[in-house]
Amino acid sequence: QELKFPPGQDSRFNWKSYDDFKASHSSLKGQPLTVFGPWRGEDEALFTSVLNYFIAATGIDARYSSSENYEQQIVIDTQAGSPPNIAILPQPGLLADLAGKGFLVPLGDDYAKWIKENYGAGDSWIGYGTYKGKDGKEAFYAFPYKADVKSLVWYVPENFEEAGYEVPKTMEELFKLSDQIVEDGGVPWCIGLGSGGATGWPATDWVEDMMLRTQSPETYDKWVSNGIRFDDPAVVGAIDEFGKFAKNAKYVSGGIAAVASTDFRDSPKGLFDIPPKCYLHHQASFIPSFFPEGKELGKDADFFYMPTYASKPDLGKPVLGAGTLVAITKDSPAAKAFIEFLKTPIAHEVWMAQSGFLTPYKSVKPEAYGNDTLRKEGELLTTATTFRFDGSDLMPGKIGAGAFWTGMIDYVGGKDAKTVASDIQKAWDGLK
Amino acid sequence: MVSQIVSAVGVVIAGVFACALYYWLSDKVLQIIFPVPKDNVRTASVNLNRRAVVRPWLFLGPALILLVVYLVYPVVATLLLSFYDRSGGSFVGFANYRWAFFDAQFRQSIFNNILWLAVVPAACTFFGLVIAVLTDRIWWGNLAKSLVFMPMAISFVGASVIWKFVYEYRGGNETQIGLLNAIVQTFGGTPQVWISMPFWNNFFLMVILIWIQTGFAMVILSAALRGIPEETIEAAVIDGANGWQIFWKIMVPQIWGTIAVVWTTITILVLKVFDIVLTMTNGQWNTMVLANLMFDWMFRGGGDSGRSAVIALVIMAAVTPIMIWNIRQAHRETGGH
Amino acid sequence: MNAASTLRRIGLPRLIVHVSVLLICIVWLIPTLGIFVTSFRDPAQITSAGWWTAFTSSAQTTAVRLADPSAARQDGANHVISGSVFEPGQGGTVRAFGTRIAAPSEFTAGQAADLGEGETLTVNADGSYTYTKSAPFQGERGRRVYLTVATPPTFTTQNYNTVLTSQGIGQSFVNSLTVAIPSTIIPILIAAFAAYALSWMEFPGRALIIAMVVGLIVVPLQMSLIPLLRMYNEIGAFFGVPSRSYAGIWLAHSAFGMPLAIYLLRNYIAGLPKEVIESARVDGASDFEIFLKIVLPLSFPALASFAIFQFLWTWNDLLVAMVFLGTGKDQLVLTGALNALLGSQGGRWEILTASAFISILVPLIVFFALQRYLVRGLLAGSVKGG
Amino acid sequence: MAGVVLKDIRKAYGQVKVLHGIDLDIGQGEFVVFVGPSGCGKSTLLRMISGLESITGGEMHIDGQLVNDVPPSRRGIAMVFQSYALYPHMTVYDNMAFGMRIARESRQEIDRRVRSAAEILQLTPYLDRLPKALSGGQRQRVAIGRAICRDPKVFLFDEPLSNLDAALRVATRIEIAKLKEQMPDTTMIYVTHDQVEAMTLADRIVVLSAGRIEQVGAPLELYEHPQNLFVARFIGSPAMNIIPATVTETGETTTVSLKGGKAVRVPVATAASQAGKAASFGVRPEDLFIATDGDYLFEGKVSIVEALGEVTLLYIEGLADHEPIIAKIPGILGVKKGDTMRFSADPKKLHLFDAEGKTYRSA
Amino acid sequence: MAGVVLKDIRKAYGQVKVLHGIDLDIGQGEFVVFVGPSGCGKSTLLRMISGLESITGGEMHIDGQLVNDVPPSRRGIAMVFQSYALYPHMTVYDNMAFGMRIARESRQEIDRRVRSAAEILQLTPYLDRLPKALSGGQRQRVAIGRAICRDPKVFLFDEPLSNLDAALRVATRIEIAKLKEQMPDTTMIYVTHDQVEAMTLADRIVVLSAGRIEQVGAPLELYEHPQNLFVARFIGSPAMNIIPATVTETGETTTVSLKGGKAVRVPVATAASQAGKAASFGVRPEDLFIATDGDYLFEGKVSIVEALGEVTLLYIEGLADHEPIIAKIPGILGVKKGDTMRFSADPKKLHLFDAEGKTYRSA
Ligand SMILES: Nc1ncnc2c1ncn2[C@@H]1O[C@H](COP(=O)(O)OP(=O)(O)OP(=O)(O)O)[C@@H](O)[C@H]1O
Ligand SMILES: Nc1ncnc2c1ncn2[C@@H]1O[C@H](COP(=O)(O)OP(=O)(O)OP(=O)(O)O)[C@@H](O)[C@H]1O
Ligand SMILES: [Mg+2]
Ligand SMILES: [Mg+2]
Repeated sequence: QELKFPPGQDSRFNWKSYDDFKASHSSLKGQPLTVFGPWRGEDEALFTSVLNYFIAATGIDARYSSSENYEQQIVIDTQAGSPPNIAILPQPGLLADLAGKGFLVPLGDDYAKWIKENYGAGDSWIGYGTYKGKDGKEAFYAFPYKADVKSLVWYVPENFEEAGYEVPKTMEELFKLSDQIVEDGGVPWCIGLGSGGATGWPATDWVEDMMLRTQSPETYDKWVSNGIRFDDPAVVGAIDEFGKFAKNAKYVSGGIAAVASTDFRDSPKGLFDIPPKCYLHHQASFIPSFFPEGKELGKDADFFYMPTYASKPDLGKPVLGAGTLVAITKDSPAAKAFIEFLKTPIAHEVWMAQSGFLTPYKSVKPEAYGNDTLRKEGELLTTATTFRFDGSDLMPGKIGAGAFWTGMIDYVGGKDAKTVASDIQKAWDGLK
Repeated sequence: MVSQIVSAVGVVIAGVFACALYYWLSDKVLQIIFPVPKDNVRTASVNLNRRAVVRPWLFLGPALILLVVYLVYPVVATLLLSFYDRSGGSFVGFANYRWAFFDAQFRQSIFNNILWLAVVPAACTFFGLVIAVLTDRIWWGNLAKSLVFMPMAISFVGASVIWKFVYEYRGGNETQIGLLNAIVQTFGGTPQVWISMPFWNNFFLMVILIWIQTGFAMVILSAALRGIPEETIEAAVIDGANGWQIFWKIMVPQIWGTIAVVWTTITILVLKVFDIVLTMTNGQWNTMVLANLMFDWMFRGGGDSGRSAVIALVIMAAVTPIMIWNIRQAHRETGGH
Repeated sequence: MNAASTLRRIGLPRLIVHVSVLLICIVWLIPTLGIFVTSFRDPAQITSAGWWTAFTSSAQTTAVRLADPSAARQDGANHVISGSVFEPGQGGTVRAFGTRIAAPSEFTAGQAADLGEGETLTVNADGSYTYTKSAPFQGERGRRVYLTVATPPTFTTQNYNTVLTSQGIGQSFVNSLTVAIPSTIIPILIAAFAAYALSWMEFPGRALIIAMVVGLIVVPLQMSLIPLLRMYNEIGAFFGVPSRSYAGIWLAHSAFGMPLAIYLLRNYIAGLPKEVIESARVDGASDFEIFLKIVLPLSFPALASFAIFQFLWTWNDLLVAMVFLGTGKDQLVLTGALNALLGSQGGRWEILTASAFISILVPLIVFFALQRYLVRGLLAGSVKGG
Repeated sequence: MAGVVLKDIRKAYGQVKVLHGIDLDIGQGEFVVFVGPSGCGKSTLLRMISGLESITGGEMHIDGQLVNDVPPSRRGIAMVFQSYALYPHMTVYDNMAFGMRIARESRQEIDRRVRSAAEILQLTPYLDRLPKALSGGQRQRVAIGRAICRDPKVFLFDEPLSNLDAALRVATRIEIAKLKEQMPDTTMIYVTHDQVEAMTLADRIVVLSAGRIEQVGAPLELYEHPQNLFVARFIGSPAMNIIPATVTETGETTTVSLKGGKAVRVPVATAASQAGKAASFGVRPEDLFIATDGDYLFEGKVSIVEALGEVTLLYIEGLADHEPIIAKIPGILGVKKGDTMRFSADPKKLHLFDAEGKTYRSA
Repeated sequence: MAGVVLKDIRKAYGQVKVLHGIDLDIGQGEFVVFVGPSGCGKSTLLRMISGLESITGGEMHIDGQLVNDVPPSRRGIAMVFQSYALYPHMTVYDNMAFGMRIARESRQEIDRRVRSAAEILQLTPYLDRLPKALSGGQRQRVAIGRAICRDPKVFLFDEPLSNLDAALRVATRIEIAKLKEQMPDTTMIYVTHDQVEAMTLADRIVVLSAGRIEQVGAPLELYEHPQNLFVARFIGSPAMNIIPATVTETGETTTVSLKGGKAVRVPVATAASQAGKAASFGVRPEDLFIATDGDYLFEGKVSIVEALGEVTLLYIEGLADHEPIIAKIPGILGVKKGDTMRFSADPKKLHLFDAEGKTYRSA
C-alpha cells in the first residue's frame, strides 16, 4: 500500500505515535478486518489513505466498503448476522439502536476515559458514544473519529470587502447586517433544504444552532432526549428564531418557496454568483466541497462562527457539531487494534493534512491541517466550552430523520411553529 | 482483466448449465424410474401416466422451491414479525395493527396509493398500447420503440436526476433550470414548486413512473399484438373496418388477456414502488405511499420490524382482489382448452 | 403479408400516425435528452442554466483582477495599466463590464467608463483593457472588475473521462455482467418450465399455484432481505463456504423475478394453438420434448421481452447486489461503483448524468439485440380456422 | 390385433352433448370412413380415439387394450388434423421428421421416409419452406406427409384432402389406397365429406348424424340399401330424390301413390298393417333416365339445367314439396329450361321408407 | 360496371415469383371460377384482387378504376378466406354482424340478414357460440355467412365449401347460385377444387397453372375443347386418359398410332407437316364404353375396380407408361380385378394434342 506521506519525513506529523503503534501491533499480520462506513467517492479515497497506514503498521488485511444505502445496509447486515467488524456511522441514534438490539460490542471504560482526557469537550463525546445495551446497561460503544462543525456561516470576503460589510460578532449584528444587505438591494441568505430523500435536514441544523443560542445546553440535551416536549415554548422559540431568517422573504434568495426546494448542494453556489445571489450561507464544515471549482478557501470563501446573542452572555460560545463514530460490530483482535489505531494522532493527521477532516483530539499537531480554514474550524472544536452533537442525529431515526425534517418543510411551507412542533411531538409519542 | 473476464464467463456458463442440467437429468431419471417398455402397452401406459403425474412437479419444482424459500418464507416471517415489537423481541399482539389504524401518515399513504393505483396502471397500459400499435405501422417504429423503452433502462437514480431537471424550481427571477418551469415562464406563467404542490405533486411523481413503465407495457403488448392472426385483421379490413375500428374491435379484444396481465403487473408494481417517492420527496409534502412508509419504518434509524411488517402485509393484502380475479381467469381459460 | 402493410392501406391518414408517434417520442425523449446534454456540460454550468441553453452561446459573468499597480506605466499625466482580462490561451468576447459587483455589466465593451476620482477604464470586446488614473495607483492587489463574457457553447467529455477512468470500473463492469447474465437466463428457464406446466399440464392445485404466483409478485423485496441473508449466513457457516457468492445472488435475483416471469410467460404459452401441441403429443413427444422443441421456440417473443426486463432489473439493481454479493471492491457491481463516485453527500450531477448514460448502454444493447425476436407471425400457417 | 373397439362412447363439452353412445368394432387392418353432416361429431370421435379428447363415458379398446387412460403417444397412432396443426417454426422437412426424431430413428431412415413422402405428395420443392409460405393445399399435404412418415398401428385422417385440387386429390387418394395396401395390418380411420373418397377407400363406411351412428356397412351396401332416409339422402350426390307417398297396396310388392298422384309399384315386401300409411318414395338422380316408351315414373318441367360435361343435371319442378327432383343423365344434352320431360327408372333401383324413415326391407 | 380487369398482374414473394403476368377481363355480374393445382396462385390472385396482397407488377381495375393502391375497404368486396379467418373473440352472430355494424346498418336489418344467412347455412343453433367451439365445417359456414351478409360489388370466395359435407355442399352451392341470381350485378370470383362446383356455378372458368392462365372459357367449352393437355387433364375427374402416340396420316382427319400399337382415326384436321411427329391422344374415362362389337379402341387388364354405386371406375393397366387408363362405366358392374376388357369411344369425343401439348384444332 502506498502511504500518502512517507513516515518520518514531515515534521507536521506525530510519526512517533505511528512507530509506537506499529511496534505494539505486529502480531496480527494477515488477519481479516472489514470496515464499513459512510464515505464514498473522494471521502473514501481519503479514508483509505488513513487505513493504509493501519495496514502498513499491522499487516492486517483490512477492507473498507461503503454503500449509498449504508443505513439500510448496516441494519440488514447486523440483523442477518453477517456484520462487518467495524461499523462507522454518523448517527449516534442509529448506533444506539444497534446497541439496544445487541449488535454492538462495548469498547470499555478505558476508552471513555481516554476520550475524556484527550478530546476537546470530551464529556460530550463520551455521551454520544454511550448507549444502553441489550441488557439495558449503559456502556461506551462508539469511538468518535472525525468531526464536523456546524455553527458556521460562509461568506465571500471579497464581496464583503467591496460592499464594506464587517463580519458580525453577535447575533444582533448578524440581523443588522442582513437588514443592511437588504437595504443595499441585495439578498442576505442562501438557504436550501432540499436533499432528495433527506430533504429538510439542513433546517434541523439551523434549529439546533438557534436552540443553543437561546437555551442552555441542558435544555438542549433534554430536548434531544424528549426530556422536554418538542412543542415546549423553548423549542418553538428556536424554530421561530430560524423562521426569522428562512421565512423572511426579503432575507432569502429566491423567496420562501425556494427554501424547501433548493438543493442544499446547490444552495451555496449563490454566494459566488455575480452579482451575488446572497452574501451568507449557514452550513457545516463539509460544504466547501460543493463550492464551484477553483474557489480557494480563506481567499475566495471563508466562514465565521455563527454568533451568539449579546443579550444572552451566559450561554457562552456553544459549538454545534457532528461526527462519525466507530463501533465494533464483530469483535476480533484486529477490530480492537483498529480502535487502538484511532487513538494515535497520526490516524487523524493524515486526513487532516488533506482536506475535510476536523478532530477534537487535542494531541494532534494543528500544523497538520491542510489549510487555515480547516485549522480555524479545528480550533473551534478543541477550544469549545460547550460542544453539542447534532440533535437530529441523536433523536430516534423516525424523528431526527423523519418527522423533524418533514416538520421543517411544513414550517417553511407556511405552517406555524407551534403546530409543526406538536406534530413532531405526536410522532415521537407514537414511537413509545 | 482478461483472467477476470475468462473466469466470469466460466462462472456464467457453469451456472446456466447447472440449471439446464437439472431439467435434463430429472427427465432422464423419470424415464429410468418409470420405464416404458416397447412391447408391454399396459405397463407402458401406466408408467406414462405416472410420469404425467410426476412431471408437472419436476417442471414446477425449481420454481416452487425458489418461490417458497425466497418469497413465501419471508412472507410468513413478516406475518410473525407483525405481532412483535420493533426489534422482534417481544410479542405485542395487535398493537402494531392498532397503531397503523390510527396513524395519520398511514392513512395518507393509503389515500395516495389509491390515487396511484387509479392513475398509473391505466396510463401506462393506455400509452403502451397506443405506442405499440402505432409504432407497428411505421418504418421507424423500432427506433420509436427504443426511445420509449429507454426510461426502463435508466436506473432509478438516473431517473431521479432526469426529473430533477424537469421539476427544478428556482425562486424569484432567477433563470429556471427546470424544464417545466422554463416552459411555464416562456408562456408567461409563474414558475411553481411542483414537488411541494399539495395533492398535485402526487401526480407529478406519477408522471415519472408512467414515463418509466410505459416501455414495459409497450414491449409486452407489442409481443401480444404480433401474435394476433393476420387473417383476422385482413378479414376486418375486407369487412370495411378502419384502423380505429380494427384496433378497438379486433385487436384489443384478442389481446385482452395480455392487457389484463400488463395491468395487473403494473398495479402490483405500483404497490411496490418507493424509489421514486424516496428520491424525489421522501414522502414529504403529503406524497407518502405505503411502500415508502414501509421502507421508512424498516430501515430508518435502525428500523421497526413490527410496524414495517404490518405495512408490508397491508400492501400484500391489497393484491387479493387481483389474485381472485386471476384465478377466475385461469379457470375460464382451462375451461376452453 | 404482415399486419403493418395491411394496416398501411386501410386509411387513417398515415401522417397522423407519424406525427403522433413523433410527438410521443419527443415527450418521452426530452427528459432523457436533458441528462444526456447535461452529461456533456461543465459542472459549473449545470446548475446555473437550463440544459436546453447549452446549445446557444451563453453570457457568463465572471470576476477578474486587473494587473496589480506595480505594472502601471506613466503616460503623460496619467498612470496607465493595460493588458488583457483573459489569461493567456483563454478567449471570449467581452460584452459588458462593471466595477461593482452589484452592477457587473454597467458598461458595454469598448465604452470608457468613468469611475470617478479621475479613473477611467475601458475593456474592449477582445479582452484588452486600459485603466488610467490621474494619480498613481495604490495598494497591492489589482482592481476587481466584472465581465460579461460571451462564450460559445462548450461541451466536455471530461465527465465521462472521470467516470470511465475511475478505479475498478472495468472490474465492476465484469461483475455486473456476471451477475446479470445468469440472473436473466436462469429464471427464464425455470419460469418457462413452470409456465408450461401451468398452462398445458393437468395436475391438482394448478389454479392455486397460479394464484400464489400472482400474489407473490407483490412481495416487497425489502421484506425478504433480512430473513434471506440470515439464511445464507447460516448455510454459509454450516458448510464453511462464503455466504456471499454469485450463485447466491443469481438465485436471489431469479427468485425475485420468478413470479412475474411465470405470470407473463404463462399468459403467452397458454395462448399457443392447442392443435400444435396436440399434434406433437400424437407424434409421440413427451411433455419435456414438447416444451423444448415446440413451446420454447414458439415462445421466443415472450421469452425475449421478459429477458429484456429481467436483465434491466438485475443490471440496474444495487440493493440486492449489495446485500447478497457484498460491497467489497472485487464484488462491486457497476451501479455500486458508479454510485461510489458520487461522494458521501451525493449531488455531483455531472457524474450522475454521465454514469446514468454509461449504465444505460448495456441494457439498450440487450434491448436491440432481443428486439428482433419480438417478431410477428411466428404462428402463421400452423393452423386453420379462427 | 390393432383393432379399435368403441363401447358406448359418449362425449359432452360441459352441457353440450356431442356424442350419444357410439358402438363400433373396427377390425385390424380395416379401412373405415366416417361420414356425416358437418358438426355431427366426426372430428370429436377421431380425437377421442387419438386420446386428445377425454372420454366422457364408455370404453375404448385399441389392440385389445383398454385405452381410456392411455396417453396419445402410446396409442400407436398417427393423425392428420383437419386444421393442419403444423409446427410453424419448423420447415416442411422438419415437420415431417419431427415424429421420427422423437422416436430416435436413424438419420438415413428419417431422410428416406421424409423424401419418399414428399415425393408422393409433390412437396419436394417445398421441403425447406416454413408453413407460412405455403398454400392451403400444400399445408394440408405436409400434414398428411407428417402422418405417413410415421409407422403407426392406427392412422387417423380428418378430412385430409379437403384443400387439394381434383387431380392431386385423386393422386393422393390413390397413394393412401396404396399405403393401405402396403400396410395391411394398419387400421385406418378416415373422415371425409367426399363421397368418392368414402366409396373408393372404405372397407366400411360409418354414417354419423348428430352424435349417433346411423348405419355401418360396406360402401355399396350403403348406396344400394340405405337403412333409413338419412343415409339414403346422405350417400350419393346429388342426393336421392324423396317424394312423399302413401302405401296403397301391400304384399310381395308394394304399391304407393306418389304425392303427384301417380301410383308406382316397388319390388319391396310390406306387411298388410302398413296399408294406408304415409311413406317416402326414393329414387337416385342417376337411376333416372329419360322415358322413351309410354311407361314413365313421373313427368315435370325442367327448371335448371346443369351441364357438367360428363353428365347433365336436370332439376325438375313440381313434384316434391319444396325441392326439385334431380335427374342425372349421362353426356351433354340439348335440353333447355322449361322443357317438360318424363322420367323412368329401373324398379329395382327404387327405394321405399316408412313413416319413421326406416327402409322397408327390400325383397 | 363493377367489372374486374387484370393487366399483366405479377406477384413475387421476394425471389419467389408466384404469378407471371395474368391478363383477365371479368365483366360485371359475371361468375368466374379459378381452378388450378394446389399452389398455382389462386389464393394469391384473389388476395391481390381484394387488396390484401400488394401488386408486384401490372394494373388492376375494378369498376373501371385503377385500384392498385386503393385500400381493401374501398374496393367494395367481400371475401371468404380459405382459412376462415374468424374473429376468435366474437360469437358467430357477431362475426357475421361485424361488417354491417361497421357500415352502420340498423339493428333490425343486421338481425334480419344474419338470421337469414344463418338459416341458409344451418347455423342458427350456433349463433351464440365462439368459433373455437365449432367444428371445421361450421367454421367454414360462418366465414361464408359473414360474406353473404354484406352487399358488395365483388364477391371473392376462396374454397368456401372445402370442409362441408356433400349434402350441405350441394345446398350451399345452390344458395350461392341463388345469391348470384338475386344480385345479377354482383361480380363473383370463386376458387375451388371441386369440378362440380366449377362447372355448375361458373359463367367462365379460369384455369391457372404455376402462375399462368392456361385457358379461360365457359365450363363446357373447357370440357369439350381443352386448349392444351394441361386443361384437358385438369378438367374432369378422373382425368382424361392420355396415351402417347405418333401421327401417321394427316389431312381432314388424322390417324395416329397409339403407343400400344393400335392405329386410331381421329376427326381432327392436321397439316401435312405434322406427319411422323409425336402427339398425345386423349379420351375421357366417361367417354369410354365397353366394346361389344369387334371394333375397339384398346384392350387391357383391369387392375382396380372402384364401385362408386352410381358408376364404376375401371383401371386398365398396360397402355400408358406409368398410369393406368381409367374407364368410368355407369352402374354397378360385375367386373373383377384381372379381367381383360376392350373399350371403345365415340370418335367425336377423342382428343389429340401436338408435341407441345397444344390441341389440334378440331374439325
Ligand atoms: N409468403 C410466401 N413466400 C413465398 N412463397 C409463398 C408465400 N405465400 C405463398 N407462397 C407460394 O405461392 C404459391 C401460390 O400460393 P397460393 O396460396 O396462391 O396457392 P393456391 O393456388 O391458393 O393453392 P391452394 O389451392 O393449395 O390453396 C404457392 O406455391 C406458395 O408456396
Ligand atoms: N369446445 C366445444 N364446446 C362445445 N361444443 C363443441 C366444442 N367443440 C366442438 N363442439 C361441437 O361438437 C359438435 C361436433 O364437432 P366436430 O368437430 O366433431 O364435428 P365434425 O363432425 O368434425 O364436423 P365437420 O365436418 O364440420 O368438421 C359440433 O356441433 C360442434 O359445434
Ligand atoms: Mg371436423
Ligand atoms: Mg389457396
